Amino acid sequence: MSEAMALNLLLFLPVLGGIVLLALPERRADLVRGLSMVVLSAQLLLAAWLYFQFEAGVPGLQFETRIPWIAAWGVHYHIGLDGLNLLLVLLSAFLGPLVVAGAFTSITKDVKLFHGMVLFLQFTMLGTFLAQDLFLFYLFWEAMLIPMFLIIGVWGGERRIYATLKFFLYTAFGSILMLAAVIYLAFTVLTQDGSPSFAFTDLYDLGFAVEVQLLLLAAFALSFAIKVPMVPLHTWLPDAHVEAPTAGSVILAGVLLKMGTYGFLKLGFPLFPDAAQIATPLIMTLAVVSIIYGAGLALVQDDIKKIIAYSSVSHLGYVMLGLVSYNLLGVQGAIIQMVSHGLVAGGLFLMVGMIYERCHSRDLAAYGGLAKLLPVYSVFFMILTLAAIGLPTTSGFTGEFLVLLGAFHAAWPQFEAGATYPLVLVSVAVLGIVLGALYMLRLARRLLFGEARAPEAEGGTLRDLGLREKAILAALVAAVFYIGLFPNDFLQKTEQAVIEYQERVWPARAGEGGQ
Amino acid sequence: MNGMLTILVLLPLAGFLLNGLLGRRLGPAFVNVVGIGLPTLAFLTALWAWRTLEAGGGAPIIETVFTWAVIGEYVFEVSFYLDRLSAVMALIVTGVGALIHLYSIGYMKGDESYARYFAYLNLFLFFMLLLVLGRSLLVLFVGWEGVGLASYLLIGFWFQDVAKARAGRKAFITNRVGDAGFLLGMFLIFTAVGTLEMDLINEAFAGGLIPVGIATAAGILLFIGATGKSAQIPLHVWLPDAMAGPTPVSALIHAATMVTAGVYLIARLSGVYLEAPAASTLIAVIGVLTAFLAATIALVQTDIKKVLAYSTISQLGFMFLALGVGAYGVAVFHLFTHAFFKAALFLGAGSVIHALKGEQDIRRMGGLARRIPWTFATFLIATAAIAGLPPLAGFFSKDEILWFALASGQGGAVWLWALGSLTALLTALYMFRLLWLVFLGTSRMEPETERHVHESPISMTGVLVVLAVFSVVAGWFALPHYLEPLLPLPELQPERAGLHMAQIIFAVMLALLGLLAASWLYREGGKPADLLWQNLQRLHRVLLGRYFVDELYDRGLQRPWRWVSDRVFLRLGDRVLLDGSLHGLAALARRGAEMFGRIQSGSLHWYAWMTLFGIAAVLIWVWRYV
Amino acid sequence: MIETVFLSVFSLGALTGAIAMFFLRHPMRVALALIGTMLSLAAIYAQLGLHVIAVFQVLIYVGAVMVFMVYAIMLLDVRDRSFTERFSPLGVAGVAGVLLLVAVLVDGLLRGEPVVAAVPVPEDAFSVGTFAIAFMDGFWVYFALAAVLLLVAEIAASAVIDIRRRGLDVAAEDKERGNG
Amino acid sequence: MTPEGLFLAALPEHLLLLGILAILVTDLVSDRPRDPFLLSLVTVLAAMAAAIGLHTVGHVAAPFPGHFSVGPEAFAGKALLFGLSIPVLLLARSEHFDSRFAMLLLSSLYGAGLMLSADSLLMLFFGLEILSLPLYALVVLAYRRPESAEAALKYLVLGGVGTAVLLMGISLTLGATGGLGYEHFAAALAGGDMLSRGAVVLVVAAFMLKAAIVPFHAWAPDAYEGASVPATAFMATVVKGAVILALVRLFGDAGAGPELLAVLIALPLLSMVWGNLAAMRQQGFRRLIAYSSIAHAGYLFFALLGLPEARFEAVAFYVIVYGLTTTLALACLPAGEDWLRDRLDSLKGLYHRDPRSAILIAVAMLSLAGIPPFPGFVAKFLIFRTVMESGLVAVAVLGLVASYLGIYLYLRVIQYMFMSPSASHSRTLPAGPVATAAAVLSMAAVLLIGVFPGVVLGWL
Amino acid sequence: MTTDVNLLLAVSGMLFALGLVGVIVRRNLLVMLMFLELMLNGVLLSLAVFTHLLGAEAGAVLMFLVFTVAAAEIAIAVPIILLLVRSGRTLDPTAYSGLKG
Repeated sequence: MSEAMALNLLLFLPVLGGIVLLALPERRADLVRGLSMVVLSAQLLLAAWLYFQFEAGVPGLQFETRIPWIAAWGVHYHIGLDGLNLLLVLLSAFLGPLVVAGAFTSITKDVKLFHGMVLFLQFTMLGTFLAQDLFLFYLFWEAMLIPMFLIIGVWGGERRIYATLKFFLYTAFGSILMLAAVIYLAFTVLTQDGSPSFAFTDLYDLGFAVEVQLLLLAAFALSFAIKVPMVPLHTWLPDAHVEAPTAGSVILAGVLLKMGTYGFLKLGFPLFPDAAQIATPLIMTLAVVSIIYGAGLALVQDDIKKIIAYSSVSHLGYVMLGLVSYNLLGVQGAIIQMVSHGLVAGGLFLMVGMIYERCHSRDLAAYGGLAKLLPVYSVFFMILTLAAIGLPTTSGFTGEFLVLLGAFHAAWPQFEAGATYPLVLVSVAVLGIVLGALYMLRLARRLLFGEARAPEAEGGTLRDLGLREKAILAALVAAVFYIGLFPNDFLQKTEQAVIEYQERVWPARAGEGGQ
Repeated sequence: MNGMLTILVLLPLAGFLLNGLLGRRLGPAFVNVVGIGLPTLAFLTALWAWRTLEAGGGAPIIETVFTWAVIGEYVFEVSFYLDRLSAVMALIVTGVGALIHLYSIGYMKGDESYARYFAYLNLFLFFMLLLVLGRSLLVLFVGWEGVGLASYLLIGFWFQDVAKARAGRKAFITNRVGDAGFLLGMFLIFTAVGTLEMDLINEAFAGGLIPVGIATAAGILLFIGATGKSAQIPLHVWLPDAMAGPTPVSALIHAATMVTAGVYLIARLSGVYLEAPAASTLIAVIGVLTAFLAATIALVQTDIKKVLAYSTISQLGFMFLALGVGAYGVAVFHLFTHAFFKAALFLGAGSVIHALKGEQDIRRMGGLARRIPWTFATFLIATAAIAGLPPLAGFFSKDEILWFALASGQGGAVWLWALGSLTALLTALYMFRLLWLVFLGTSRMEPETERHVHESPISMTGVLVVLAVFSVVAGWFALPHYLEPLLPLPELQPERAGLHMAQIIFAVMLALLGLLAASWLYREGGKPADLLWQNLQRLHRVLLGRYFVDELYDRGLQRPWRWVSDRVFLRLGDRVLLDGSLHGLAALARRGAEMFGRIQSGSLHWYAWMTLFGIAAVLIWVWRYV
Repeated sequence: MIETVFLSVFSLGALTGAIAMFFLRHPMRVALALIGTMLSLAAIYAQLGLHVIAVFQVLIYVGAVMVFMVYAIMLLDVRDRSFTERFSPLGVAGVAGVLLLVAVLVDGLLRGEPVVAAVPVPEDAFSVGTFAIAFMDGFWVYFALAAVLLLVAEIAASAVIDIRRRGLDVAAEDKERGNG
Repeated sequence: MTPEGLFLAALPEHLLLLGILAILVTDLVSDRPRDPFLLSLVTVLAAMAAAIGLHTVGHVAAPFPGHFSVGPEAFAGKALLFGLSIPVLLLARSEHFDSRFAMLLLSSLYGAGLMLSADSLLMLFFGLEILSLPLYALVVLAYRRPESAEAALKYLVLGGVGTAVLLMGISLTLGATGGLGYEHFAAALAGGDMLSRGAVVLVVAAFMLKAAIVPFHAWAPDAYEGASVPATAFMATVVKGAVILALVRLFGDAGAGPELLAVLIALPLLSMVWGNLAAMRQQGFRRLIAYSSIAHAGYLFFALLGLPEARFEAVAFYVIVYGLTTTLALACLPAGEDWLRDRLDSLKGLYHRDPRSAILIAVAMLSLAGIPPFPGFVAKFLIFRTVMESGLVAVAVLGLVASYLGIYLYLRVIQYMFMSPSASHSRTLPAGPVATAAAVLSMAAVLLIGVFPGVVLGWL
Repeated sequence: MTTDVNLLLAVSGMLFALGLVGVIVRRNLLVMLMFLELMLNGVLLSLAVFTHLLGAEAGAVLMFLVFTVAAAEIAIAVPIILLLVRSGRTLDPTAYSGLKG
């Protein structure tokens, strides 16, 4: 099997699985679950294989497929792996089986539809990451909303309709302006090059006036920033997370949010470098505001899911900060932070789901001393909490450390040149790690420590984690530690793409160290 | 030999994993073997490493384990670095650590989370060894944060008590504030030097190529990190609360080893501080102030462990004073001696608490000397050591510190010396106060408690004896001279160079004065002291309130932050401004929909009128000029 | 000159008929007023030389359409509110509409001279014979299509009439259910 | 032009006429009512096949020069309109189908055919009338309640006004340019004088009325609601498509002057906002589709802003997609009494009663909302790209934002079907077999277009 | 000549406008239909003027077609009105506003 074919297979496995799924009888929930599990596991294996086949240090795309699709418009079915999407693809593939496994007992209604939607979602997410054609990208980008809309809306909590509509309408609003920008780009290519094209590589080379760039970047950035989400465009997130079923939250936090940051990384900044340079202080400011604001909000929530949701706002602020450092340290850190957040927040949501399944409450005040009641659970929860805080040896540290180092590295020369503001922002961001510890430890303290109590726990006994749950969490924790301890392999594979990124966006910065 | 340091570091980690994963199932015997055996092995390995180092004439041993990350031109390696400084630290850590593990067998007997306790303790040793052996700031930081984690876990060891869990959180958060400074300092150094290997950093700064401004900034930032870990003003507030953990933990982590990490850090990066006199001055000032203020607070504390905690803060202040005047070796020397006598004190206190079934209030003790003689004897020796009575360990190290505070060519000043001396006096005072109130005089114990008083098992008293012995002899090693090739002592101010002998005599006098004052004030359960405090009520209140720093943080930082988060971010920001505008738009759309619905009234006449209107409108529009 | 007088008189007649349509109460009288307008227009067409159109105006419009209309009026002599209250609730708005639209249209039409120069037209271009030949020559397809149109209209009308026969029972039944 | 030429060029229309006559004759001859379904289906299929065939061979002819001509675009337009009416026929089959319905539907299609080949305003007017007149009857034909007649009346009166307005416009064109050919209309478009402007704007206004653009839209919600499901489908898809395609042909290579351009921007934009918002709170499905069709008419009109060569493609593709998806949605409505099946409430919990229909309706809704990967997105993309290409970037952005307002109303339908518990009164049954066939046919086409939009675009 | 044309065009516009307004103002379905006819007559007048002016046969043909269409429209309209009156028993269109919203 050639690698390019394998990549196509990777993308289309969920679709194939979905077709088989259609044929399964609605009643046989076990078959449906088993099939999804098999499909997604196969996808994970394939992704892992591709990861190992991926050669570090080779410029451009690998395992590329490019087939004309809408010939008249120059739209191609064009996918490929590069350093920017490699890890995210791996992350999506990794979380897929875990999500399905996590939903074994929690989803009992409309099982077939649910798994169909998960597979559909997986397809669209991978498509978004793999697409190398703007039209294709947009297609997947938007299509992703549909399964998520249903997942939140059908299997969600009490206010699921409100939450899912808010999610859909919020994100769709960003997308609509992005669509305008996409169309504008499309016909600009046509006028400049004489032939229509949506290929990223062609679009990178378009030269726009700065004013136009700013408008286009604003359109793209709005869409991406909503998905990230950056303050002040984040209010859909807590609602969506709280109301979504566990699987929805996991995918949302684990992968969907990364689409926003990936969008900036792959499209937003490289397409409009001049505008990106101008907007950098603003984006930095928003990133830091997100870090602080998210941390503050997470501190005053009493809904466990909301705490983790707001923590996502904070954590993705770090990613954005890393992206706008435009040096290897920061951007590499941002990529690692994306993966790390996917694992950690995804894992935390899974764990909240597990406890919710047992106690049917997400109210922090209802719990206490779970370390006594559920020791194994607590160990895993503590590890993930610490990873969220960014304790060294966990993935969270690798990401945050590199991001902050990179950001500082970028801010210092400016400070020496007389611009204090970036340095102040970075310092505030560094202080954000304190705030992060504040809310996460509050969560851990109230949930795990103190007097042992939990709703619906008869006689104070609760069933601790089963083998399935342990396996899920063990996989996550292993990944968290692996990235914390041995990130180098990942970094080597992404480096080349990051160098290309920084040279595309801000070559002058690229020279300033970090590369 | 290659791999020696790696083995040294990994031994406790193995202990953590074994005890953490299997301990619960395999029972206390297994836990004991693993929990004691591995740290002891680690200590032996450390000795072996030290021997190897000395065999090589003190040339640093560098051991690279693996490459953590390569980013562009920057290489982040995990490597260990053994020179005399880290060797001393490693020996203290593993030595005292092993002893305290041993002590814990008796102390923690029967605790339901016995295995967890040893697992945490081993985890702590692992991170502490990473901290002291790490070659790069990054590895040091890993250990730095890791010991913080272990500290957090152990403070909150009895997590079902909310106050204890809170104390753990407080320790972690306060440390994090310091860590933020640490990180910024690290970033700054990295940006300036391009590496995080500490030996290379020292070289680079020593080369004089780095501007003083950067050195000062980096020095101050790193010092902020050190104030967090080493409980210096203004980040000292967590340490007294940390006494919520099991007492051996207080001894090991919050007295002997972890809290000295800040001292180690600054000594390790002395190259930076030599280039940053301003930062050094700041360190000296903060150090002496911390020493003094903590000592004053210790005077009025009534919890046996809290007294020791403030004493620890105070002693750490001394170390920083030494660091601030450039006497890095002296600081490490004090660190070294302090490790023994403070561990002995804490473990002695533990023994007392153990004997009294958990009683910690010194007002309800007294007259224990006869009941638990071994504990008393060792406690006495350690108290004398910390008070600076010759020829015990504390005498040597503290005297050196005061001497350099006066005479160092790198910032020695009379007022530093004066305040330090006053603190030394206070040290003797509050330590002997403690001794008097706990062991001497008449018993003030609850009858129920009194009946159960018993001497601790041999595993505990044995450790106490060993530590007491070291409290005597530790000062006889001329550690500053041993470290001098690495950490040269500062030049003396010529005009004060001759005063050393006078200073020694003066220091001894102070210690004796403290002893006398304490014995006078705290006879009969401290009645004279109470009388004295009644005359100084206001001061007493301030001291009891620990200068109200906790309250200040609560009112000045924590509550405002919660208030801002709740009122500004959540209620105003998210709910009113963001969601509010969103809902406003939605309502607008709904209104629009309703209006359009009303327009579609069903009346044919009205529809025709709309059509007419439309036609008239478009006609007027296209005919509006010409 | 005499032409202008002639045209003015019949224009006035047409307008009078149109305005009368607003105020006459009985639909039959409205129909008569409309017929008056149409006949005035037929006269104007004839004066303009469009003899064939004038003929059709009388034959088809007055003859066929209006007669059909009049039948309908007689068939449906409903003296309800539409009889007692001549004007719809939108009477005032309607008057405003008149003023607006008349102003706009008349102003526009008067200012808008045809840009194409008037061509000399042979006097008998629109006599029945000439026009019939021209029609059949260049426009015969419309004749065919007119047949289709009338066929379609016939099918449609018969379909609607057919509904009247079969539909009412169902309607009543449905209405009951809808209410219940 | 030879008789063969005449025959060939207008073959689709001839076939339709033949079909009408055949049905009429069988109806007259036989005593008992015969099912004209097969005959009408064959007729439409034959007409479509003829159109496709002639399109494929690239037939170009002008059998009535200056009045009626055919070319690739005309055939493509006809083929797609005839094709769209096939699922409508299938849909009609499951309710009130009789020979009259069939004849009226075919007649209307005949008118649509004429409009798409018209070269003069005369032919256009006549085609429009042949298209419209049967509609009034079609609306009332599903007579099950008094509202049907009311709907037909409103449609008829406002349609009559529209006819008069169109005629006024045509008359002014004649006055301004001296003729009624399309070239004269183009001259009027280009001309800046009062008569030309008035002529053009009145013609456009009449078309807006027929296509239901605000403020000429008032008849549409009522007519759609009063009509039967197949009649609604026919009006919303084929009729609307025919009107807009005819308008595109009428505009030809000409662009609008600044005054007209403003009208062509403002009113469609207003329609999008109005239709999308008003649809939000509808409780009847057909009424919802009506308002949605008002919004979609807005998008379709936007295509006129584009460069001439891009307009037909954009409109035709949009009409195909929009028509198919609307028909799909209507075809999947559960069967039952008319008033009941029209209520959105009846869709509550549909997924649990009839998952297949629910999914198909959901697909239709998402496509109508323009969410990828469904073809509605590609169609919208094409329209707005056309607008942007002609330099009206801000207008395109405004249009996109207006189209955003429509997302909610489609999501609401999905929400009802998937996320609400079944309504207590849902006595509806799954859609019947023929309607299902219509749905499957539409769905297949939708999928095909969704996966291979390039093929359809290439064919256009 | 210009005066005549202008006069007639003005009358045409007025008839057209009055026709449309009549549809709005009068409260009788049949009368409203007649006003529709009035609108068509207004159009016809302008057509006649232009036809006369330009000698355009097409104009005359269109007028002829308008007659046909008018007849066809009435032929459909009247049965529909009959149908309505049958159920609603009134010619007042305000009674037929069940479809709205």
